[in-house]
Amino acid sequence: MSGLGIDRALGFYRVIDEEGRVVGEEPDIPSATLIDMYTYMVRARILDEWLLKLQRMGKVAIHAPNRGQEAAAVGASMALRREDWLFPSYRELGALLVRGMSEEEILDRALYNADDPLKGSDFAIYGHRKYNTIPAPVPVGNQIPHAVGAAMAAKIMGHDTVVMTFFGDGATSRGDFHAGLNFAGVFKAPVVFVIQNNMWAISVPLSRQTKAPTLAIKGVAYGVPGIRVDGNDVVAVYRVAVEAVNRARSGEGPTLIEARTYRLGPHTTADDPSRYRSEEEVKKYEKYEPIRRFRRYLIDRGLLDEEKDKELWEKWGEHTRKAIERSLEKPPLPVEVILEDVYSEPPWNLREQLRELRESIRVMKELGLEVE
Amino acid sequence: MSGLGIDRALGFYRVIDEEGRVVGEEPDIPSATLIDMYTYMVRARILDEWLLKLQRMGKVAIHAPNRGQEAAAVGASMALRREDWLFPSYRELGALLVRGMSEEEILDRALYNADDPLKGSDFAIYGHRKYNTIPAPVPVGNQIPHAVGAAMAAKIMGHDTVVMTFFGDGATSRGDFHAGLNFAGVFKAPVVFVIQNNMWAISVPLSRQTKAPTLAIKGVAYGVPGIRVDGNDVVAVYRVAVEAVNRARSGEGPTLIEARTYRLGPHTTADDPSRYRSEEEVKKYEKYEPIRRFRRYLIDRGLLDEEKDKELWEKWGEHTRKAIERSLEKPPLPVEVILEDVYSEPPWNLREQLRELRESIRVMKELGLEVE
Amino acid sequence: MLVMNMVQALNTALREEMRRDPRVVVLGEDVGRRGGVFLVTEGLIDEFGEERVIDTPLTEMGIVGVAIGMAMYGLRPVAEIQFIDFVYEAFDQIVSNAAKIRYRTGGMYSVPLVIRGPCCGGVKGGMHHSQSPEAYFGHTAGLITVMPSGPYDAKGLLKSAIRAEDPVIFLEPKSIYRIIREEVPEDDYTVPLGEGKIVREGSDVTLVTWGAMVHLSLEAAKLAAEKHGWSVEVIDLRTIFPFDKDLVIESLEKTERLVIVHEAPKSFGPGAEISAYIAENAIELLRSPIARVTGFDTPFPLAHEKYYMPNIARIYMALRKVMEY
Amino acid sequence: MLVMNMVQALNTALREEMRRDPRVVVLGEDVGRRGGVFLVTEGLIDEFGEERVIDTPLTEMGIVGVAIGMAMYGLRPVAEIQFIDFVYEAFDQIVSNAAKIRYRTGGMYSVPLVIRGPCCGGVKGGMHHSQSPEAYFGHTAGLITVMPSGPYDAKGLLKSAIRAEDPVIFLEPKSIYRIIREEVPEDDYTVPLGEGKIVREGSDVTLVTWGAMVHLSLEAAKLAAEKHGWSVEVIDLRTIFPFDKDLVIESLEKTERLVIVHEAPKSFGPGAEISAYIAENAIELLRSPIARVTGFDTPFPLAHEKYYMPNIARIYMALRKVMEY
Ligand SMILES: Cc1ncc(C[n+]2csc(CCOP(=O)(O)OP(=O)(O)O)c2C)c(N)n1
Ligand SMILES: Cc1ncc(C[n+]2csc(CCOP(=O)(O)OP(=O)(O)O)c2C)c(N)n1
Ligand SMILES: [Mg+2]
Ligand SMILES: [Mg+2]
Repeated sequence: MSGLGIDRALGFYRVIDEEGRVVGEEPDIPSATLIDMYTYMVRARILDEWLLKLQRMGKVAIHAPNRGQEAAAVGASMALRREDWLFPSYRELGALLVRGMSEEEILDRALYNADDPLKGSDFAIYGHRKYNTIPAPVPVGNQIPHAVGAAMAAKIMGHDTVVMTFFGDGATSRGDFHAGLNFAGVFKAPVVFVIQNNMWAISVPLSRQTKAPTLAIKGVAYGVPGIRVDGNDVVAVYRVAVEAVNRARSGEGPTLIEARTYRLGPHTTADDPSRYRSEEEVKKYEKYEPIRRFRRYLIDRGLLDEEKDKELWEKWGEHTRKAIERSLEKPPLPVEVILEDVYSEPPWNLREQLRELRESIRVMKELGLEVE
Repeated sequence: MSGLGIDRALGFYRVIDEEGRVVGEEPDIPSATLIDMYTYMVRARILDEWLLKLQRMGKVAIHAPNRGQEAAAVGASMALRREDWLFPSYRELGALLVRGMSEEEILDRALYNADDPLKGSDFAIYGHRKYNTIPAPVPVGNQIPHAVGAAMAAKIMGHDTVVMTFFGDGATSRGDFHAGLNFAGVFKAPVVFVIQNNMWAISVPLSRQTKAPTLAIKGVAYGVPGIRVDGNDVVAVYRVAVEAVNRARSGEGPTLIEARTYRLGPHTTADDPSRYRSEEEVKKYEKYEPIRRFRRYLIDRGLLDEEKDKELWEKWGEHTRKAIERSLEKPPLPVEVILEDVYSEPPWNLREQLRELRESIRVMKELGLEVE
Repeated sequence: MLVMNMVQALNTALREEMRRDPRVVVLGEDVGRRGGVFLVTEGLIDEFGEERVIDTPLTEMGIVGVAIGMAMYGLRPVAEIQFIDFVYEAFDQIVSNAAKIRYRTGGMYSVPLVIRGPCCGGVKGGMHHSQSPEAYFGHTAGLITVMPSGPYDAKGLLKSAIRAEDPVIFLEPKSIYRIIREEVPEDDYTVPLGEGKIVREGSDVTLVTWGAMVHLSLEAAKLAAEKHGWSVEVIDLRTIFPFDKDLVIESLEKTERLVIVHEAPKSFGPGAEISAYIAENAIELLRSPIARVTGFDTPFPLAHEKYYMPNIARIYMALRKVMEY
Repeated sequence: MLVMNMVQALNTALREEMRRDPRVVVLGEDVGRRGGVFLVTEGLIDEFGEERVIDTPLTEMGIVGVAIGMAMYGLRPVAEIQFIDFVYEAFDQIVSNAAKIRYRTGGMYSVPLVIRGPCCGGVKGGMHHSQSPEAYFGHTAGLITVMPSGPYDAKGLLKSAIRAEDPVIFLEPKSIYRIIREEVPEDDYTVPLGEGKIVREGSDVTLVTWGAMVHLSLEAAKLAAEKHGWSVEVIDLRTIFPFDKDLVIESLEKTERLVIVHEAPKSFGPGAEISAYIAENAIELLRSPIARVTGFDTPFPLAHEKYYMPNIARIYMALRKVMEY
């Protein structure tokens, strides 16, 4: 039975409990790494709150709050090397920071100003080639087979790249999940799947998403080992991810990690969670909130104190405010970007349409019509 | 662990072994039912061989041989009531007969003559509304969510209909399988999934289809109990199917049955299996062939003797030959059927195109062009 | 009569049909407690319960595939695709099954299914919350494709769609979900599928459009009238396929000029068929080229969507082109 | 020069490209030992091994989705869809990803992927082994869609497709896989994407077509010449999108009449775009309606496919319509 890895898929691995106490053995992770983890989580939280504000100010089209899920994103992605590839979803600001994106780069994207590397193509997605971090497709789960394909390609090309991808509990229902996991199993692809099981897919609770006892157990259907972990315990997530990344790198194939967490905020800034879940439920989960508990652990271990913590928040608060100022000052993207990057070279139809676009701008002025 | 039903999903339930000996307890199935099972299998075999011949004669577009898989189709479908619904795949002649289709009805379809109830729409698919047996979509697996939807509908409408669907090992890789099983689990649909695991999807062996240890274990991913059974043992399949149908009818939800069998013939009349599998492998599996072993069991139990068996084959051989004669004599479908049944009423475009079709037939004659 | 917006009209249509016919069920992501992300199904779960208002797992393929089975069995499912941009996972089920089951079974089974969802741009939705995929469906024999431009039609067309014996793709331009308010009768009425409507009479040029573009086209027509005295007849097609070719031809008999406006990308887009139909069957009526004003041949951008979508300047350019030819 | 059929030409193209560029890999159902059900990939596994000739699980969504990831990472995958009728499970991956990744990532990532497979009718394949889905792809910005009509073009176009920086849908008319044999150079040559070809010169009417319909159209042209002395110019479009509009317009300058022939259903079909493009940009050249000869607006039937598909009689009717207008 253990060949199927069912115990770990049904289990709930944790290192630090919600009071910040170590459960089992003390983590043998360098202090600097622990502080890094904490810092990334703090930065993610600050940025997340700012994106919410910017959305309310009408500067950002939409934002999917990360609150409560910082540990899963940071813990898992810290297991990667720089050369590794990450296919995130839309709720992993922490992972973007871990990969090396700066707040400013993320904000340029969110505000789709002239420095937006994605040139205003879509909302709420982030990434950059220079960080081997691929901007997510908005259709839930689409990136899963891409991650598997990239991992298969790395293997075929003889690279020792590992590929990681994040997605939500809802995504496990999609055909992409089924295809991706199955290919990964059959071809022993060096890929790590991280489910951020935050218990909800907008208003659909996990019990309506699947009758499987856990999500990690779904790996059994593909011959892919599944591990269930407390996704609000950054150290537990990190350890499990390191193990999975090592497995992948050493040719042992894929791993499915279910990081059990909770979305404390609304689904997106367009959502109203009071329609489908109770205040009590949210309150209950507030006590598992990952930053507070990890802070308590760090303070207990003497790696942090109230003073240093306050400085950290202030430092990154200031850093983020400045980034916002700079990003907001940048000019908008030129209109003509909308006709770029469809093909490597624009065919005649896009050249014709570029002329039409230019002419339409002239006519707008001529007619005295409002120009954006 | 038994809550996940893993033992039965990893097991291999059989009642009669390949020598026709009872393994475990004697089946408590009425003799008449056993003889019916055998008769359906014989009829399926005879019809299968005729369809092969008719294909070689150019009368049938294509045929997917059933040889070796008769037990799974007959055993499972015999668990249904007449009012139940069956969504077969393209390799279950035995199930069609069990449902009440006659050889002649199947042949009218295969030859798409004027009596073809499907009016020449597609090849290798069979079924009829009067038998609650739905002609299969050729895209592998497409019928799986239909079966689940029908089962959900029956439940919503307060009917105690059970729905069964057949599909192959290859079909388990499709998105339709994932979606169908997941919905069935979540909504406790009264549906029975029967995988005919014949070890190959054309040239792709099971090991390239999935790394799961069995196909029945895939049920775990959906909270659907999986049962693995010897698909060449008609009694074992029947018993497991009766159990699953009863479960479904009594509101306990879906079951995933993996009937482990082997395709002894080519994938279809267009296939050349020597390209991808050895003669030895086929020979090895010939010894598990379901009809011979069941016959031996029936003879050992005194329910059949050589004489009666010969009569049975002759009777149904003659029956089938007569059906073929009648079917071959029927006129072809009128040409205009190709424009029917697109909508409940033809919209203007189809009325225009009907005029074009008629005119084209006139012009063909005018030009002296060959008319089909 | 009540004044309603389109969301309310659609909600009313669903509610009335569910009351009228117990076979009508609603399924999709977040259609239950959440009432749909645009609230089109708001409150239905309270009246009809979880059995008839079904929150599903997150798979469009599953939603449509299961709904097809429901329809074959005897229900009248209305499947919501949360944003129509996500319908593509269900494309196999739609094209290979919903559209073909009647034909495949020689008419023995049918799929009286409505697939509805918000479509089109104008709300800064980016590439996956703004698409207009009607051409894909128009090209698929066996489907009926519909897009209303206001509350009255929305209610009447959705009722017709639910009662139809064939699968209907029902596209709802989300940018006008709430901004257009109209009187909507409280009683039972339907707007027939396949019938367009003249929403502004004119004699110089026929402008064929649908959905949110109807309103933009009316503005452009007004501008053209004010500026040049051109009389633009605006046709709201309402049903994109099978479209009301007679209405278009009758109008062209008067105007002899044709402009087609839609949000979908131009190439192989829905306007191409309307143009080609005329070029094949009524070219003699034309005295100028057939102009199309459409989304550009790119994914739908987040940035500068007002320039990407047809706008008044671009419609005006097309009118000028056909009038000054 | 060797005389080859189209299967051999495609096989040669794959083999040569795989030798030339180690990034080229082939994946799909039964492409390995089986060599593909039509043997297009025959023998490749022997030369290039299981790592580069990959038999996959049975899911088109998986094949395409994984191939997209491979292409993003740096390979040049050629994904086989066993019959193009089964491509719809992959439609989401094609439309939402293959076609949009370059745009979505501001040009940082591209998807140099070929999706190839047998298409079209004429082999009694019934509704799911006969389809011509080019209009769906033509309408999807970001894709290039190609269909060769013979061995020479097949080899040259497939090589161009593999070398292209953008995703290419490569449709192979299976009815002429083996019946047309041509001299095919053994050396490396390409046929550029986007360029059509005049396969028969003429001065009275331009007939635009592609794939297997090229040969039928040539027969019809011959018949028209014999019977009426009409001189039909036949253009093999080869690339369906972006199509060679200049070639069509140049031809029309001479002939002033246009007939379009394709197997795909008519409404919202690929011919609509060609017609609409001309009606928009060169209507003044025309002296008669633009006629389309196409598959009917139904699923592709098993019975009587010769009547369903364009045939010589129907092409002749269209030529007569435009010539006798
Ligand atoms: C294919 C698809 N269908 C629907 C949506 C709309 N949608 C956006 S997020 C979401 C829920 C996703 O839930 P989950 O995967 O659990 O991720 P979470 O938002 O909880 O992080 C839905 C339905 C979408 N983006 N893509
Ligand atoms: C979606 C789809 N892809 C490909 C095919 C071509 N095809 C027909 S049968 C088959 C193999 C099916 O294998 P399996 O499900 O194991 O059933 P079996 O033929 O072994 O009974 C394939 C690939 C198809 N019919 N549908
Ligand atoms: Mg979630
Ligand atoms: Mg099989």
